[in-house]
Amino acid sequence: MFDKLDQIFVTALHWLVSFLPEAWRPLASSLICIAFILSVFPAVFSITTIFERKGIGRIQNRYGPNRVGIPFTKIRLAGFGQFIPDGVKMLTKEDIVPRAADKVVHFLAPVVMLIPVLLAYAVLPFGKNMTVTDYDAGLLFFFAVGGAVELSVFMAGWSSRNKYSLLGAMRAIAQMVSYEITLILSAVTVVMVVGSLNLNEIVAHQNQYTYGIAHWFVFTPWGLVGFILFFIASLAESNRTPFDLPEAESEIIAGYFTEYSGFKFALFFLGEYLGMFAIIGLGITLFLGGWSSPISFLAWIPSYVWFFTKLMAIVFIFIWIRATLPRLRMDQLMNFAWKFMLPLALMNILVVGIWHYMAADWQRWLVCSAIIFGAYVVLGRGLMHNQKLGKRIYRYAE
Amino acid sequence: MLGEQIIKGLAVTAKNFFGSYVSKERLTTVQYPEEHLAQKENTRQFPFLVYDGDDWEKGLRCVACQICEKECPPKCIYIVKSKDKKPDYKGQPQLYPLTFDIDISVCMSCQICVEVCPFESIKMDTKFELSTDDRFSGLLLTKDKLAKSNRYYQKMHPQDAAESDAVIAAEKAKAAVEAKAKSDAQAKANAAAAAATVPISALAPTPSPPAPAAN
Amino acid sequence: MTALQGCLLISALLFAIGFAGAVTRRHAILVLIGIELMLNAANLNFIAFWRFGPHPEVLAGFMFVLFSMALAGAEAAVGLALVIAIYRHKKTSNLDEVKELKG
Amino acid sequence: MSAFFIITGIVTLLGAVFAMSLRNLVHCALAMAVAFSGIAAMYLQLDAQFVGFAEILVYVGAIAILIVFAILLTRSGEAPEKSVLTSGWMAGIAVSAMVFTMLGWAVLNSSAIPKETPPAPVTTVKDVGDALMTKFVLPLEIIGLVLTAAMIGAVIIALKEESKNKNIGRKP
Repeated sequence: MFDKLDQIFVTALHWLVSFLPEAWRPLASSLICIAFILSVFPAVFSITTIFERKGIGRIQNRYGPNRVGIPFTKIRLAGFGQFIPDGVKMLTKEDIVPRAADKVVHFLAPVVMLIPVLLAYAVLPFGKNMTVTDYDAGLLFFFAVGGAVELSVFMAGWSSRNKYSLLGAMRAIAQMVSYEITLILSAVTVVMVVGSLNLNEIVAHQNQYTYGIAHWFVFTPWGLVGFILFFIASLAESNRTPFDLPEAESEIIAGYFTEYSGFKFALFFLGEYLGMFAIIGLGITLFLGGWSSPISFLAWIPSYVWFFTKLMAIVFIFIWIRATLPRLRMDQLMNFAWKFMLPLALMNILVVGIWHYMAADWQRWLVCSAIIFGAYVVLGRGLMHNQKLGKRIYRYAE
Repeated sequence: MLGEQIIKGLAVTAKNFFGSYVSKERLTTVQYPEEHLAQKENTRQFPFLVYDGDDWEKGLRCVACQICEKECPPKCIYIVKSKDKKPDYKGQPQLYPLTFDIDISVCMSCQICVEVCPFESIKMDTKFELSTDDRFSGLLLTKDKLAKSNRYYQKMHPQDAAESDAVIAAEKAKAAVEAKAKSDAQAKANAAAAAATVPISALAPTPSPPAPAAN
Repeated sequence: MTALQGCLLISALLFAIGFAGAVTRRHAILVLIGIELMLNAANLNFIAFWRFGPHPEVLAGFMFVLFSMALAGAEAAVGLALVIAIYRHKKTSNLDEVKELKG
Repeated sequence: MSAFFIITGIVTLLGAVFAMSLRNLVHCALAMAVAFSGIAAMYLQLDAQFVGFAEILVYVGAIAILIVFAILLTRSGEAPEKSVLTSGWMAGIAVSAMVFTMLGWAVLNSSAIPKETPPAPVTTVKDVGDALMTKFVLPLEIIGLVLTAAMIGAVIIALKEESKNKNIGRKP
């Protein structure tokens, strides 16, 4: 019975598509999948905005939105209807385009941002055989499309002809470029072990159980380090605190989308969150076993439920980190990326090499965790050496 | 080791997050329209006119002396005096204001009118939710909207009300004493006058010392 | 007009456009973009012949394109570094004015 | 010659033409990015999946941004007033037209081009990996070397010269 529940969406899709003549079936099934993605993830986006505001509120000893429940009624629902007025406000705000702006590029920027982000969902396995397109080089497709987002960030920053937005765009691109390398290198470790770029194969590889515990990569030493690197790089890739320098309100107003308002700003906002979900989805697929359940006797729970619970769990951790950590300065951000994350990712690849060629027993665990822990400590000390705040040297005053 | 402080910081925020669900006194926000923050004793928003007794027309203390109108810095008080007089709380006939308007969109609640009023007739109210959809006449409070009973005043500002009532009681007592003194003098004068008329009729039979001078 | 000929025509036209741009445009970066287009046209040819060729499992054309892409990346990086260095010296990136060999 | 093939062909050619003819340099760079994604789509149609994705990653993701940064660093974002073409532009166009007609003639009626389309080769990433590691391992290593050399060279060329007055105000 549970297997039918697990495959409910797949059977529904096949049933829907069976009405059409044979020639139209592939097109219809892909259209339905697109409709599925375009409805589910914006809904998750709207719920996340409320979780974010309430979560950060609760952490700062205040309530967070608790007024709007179901619009035009008195039901409060503890504020979980807030995304409806927010959405209406975002869409009905006047869309001001600066006179000096480059109209065409200014208009295209949000579109060019959304296209790659939505394309990235084509490859993610949401549940057992619930992947929209099963590419053989799925991971490469994800990173290729992820790389195209920087172009839209530049278009937005440059076309609004405003110093702050150009500065924000430059910072955002520099940050995304330097953290993308760590992102790809930490994903390379998983590819080395699984031996294929196909995301379904990666999840299938992690879907086996010994003594009831799943073979998730995050339970191996290199997998844990890889996951932490991937997690930090995805924080930076989606411009979230503590890497939200590009849209640091205090310094450069709203970064590259300063001159955007109304619908276009809503698109940017949606694009940013969808990008975050895509990156978290990939992190789950690579390290946390995609849609597989952590314990064998819980495997009866449908696979997409596992995927979305993991997704929401990591989104909560993002919100938690956003409420805790202060913003990094630009040079600290760059130092951290090039002097700590990149070398550690390379060491991690070395460790996976050793892991691959050693016999599968406790020595392998010991050696690998020793090497990677040693690298972590040495690189960590390298980054923290200038913590000693000596007496300030004045340039002119005595 | 890199990262220890981050974990400590995360622990603090986690304690805060779960604490807010467990112990209620962490969340200090007041849900405004439903709950109100208790107002301080000497809160002052906009002035109002005090009246004694039940009928605000007659009990209004204000005698339209226009001192507050002259003193008011932003000039937001407008008084038109009445022609006839009505007795005030001391029984003395006094004028009363035909119209007494305060434009609360101009009033800056500085309380100077309360300080200069010799008749304890204008005090500061504590109500601040006065928003109306009509910017001009909505915010121009006429006499009927301004008048509030002394009981309301005692409820809103117990301490100030007590002082002002004491002042009024003292004045009333003084007025009563004067009135009594005047009435005694009146009675004596009447008596003297009566006495003066009586000795003329009684003069003929017996020559008596002259009547005491009527004072 | 088979699919292969279609591909070859498109890549030839692409090559011509890239060549025209590289030759006629005044700005140094535009010349680099022209060169990139020409390289891409060549790659398109390789993949077309690999796909429609007799035995595609040899993967020769396929590999050639991968290496040419890496090389194009390196070339673009060095080319743009040169352009920036020239701009910093001569305060212009207009190719007609960059004529002296000295300095 | 499926409809989708023609559409991507037109998109690529239009992108290339605009990349070469627009006045504003940033628009040229964006049109170039469109042309590259058109080429990537054509690779996918020719069943070269790995190369198609690599093309998006390398060209649209990296080289487009590199060129755009170069445009900004050389402050040529605004369209120049004077003419955009070099003096002898007529000759250039003529030569390229001749090149295209010659190539086109060769393509259209040469006999060496195979007429029938063989079945789509299934190249998985594993085959690409094996080929890279076995037959093409030497070019792989050399490409690694070339890339590192290019990176270091580019950094040195574009490095800002040591500004003479580096230590203004620093206590001796």
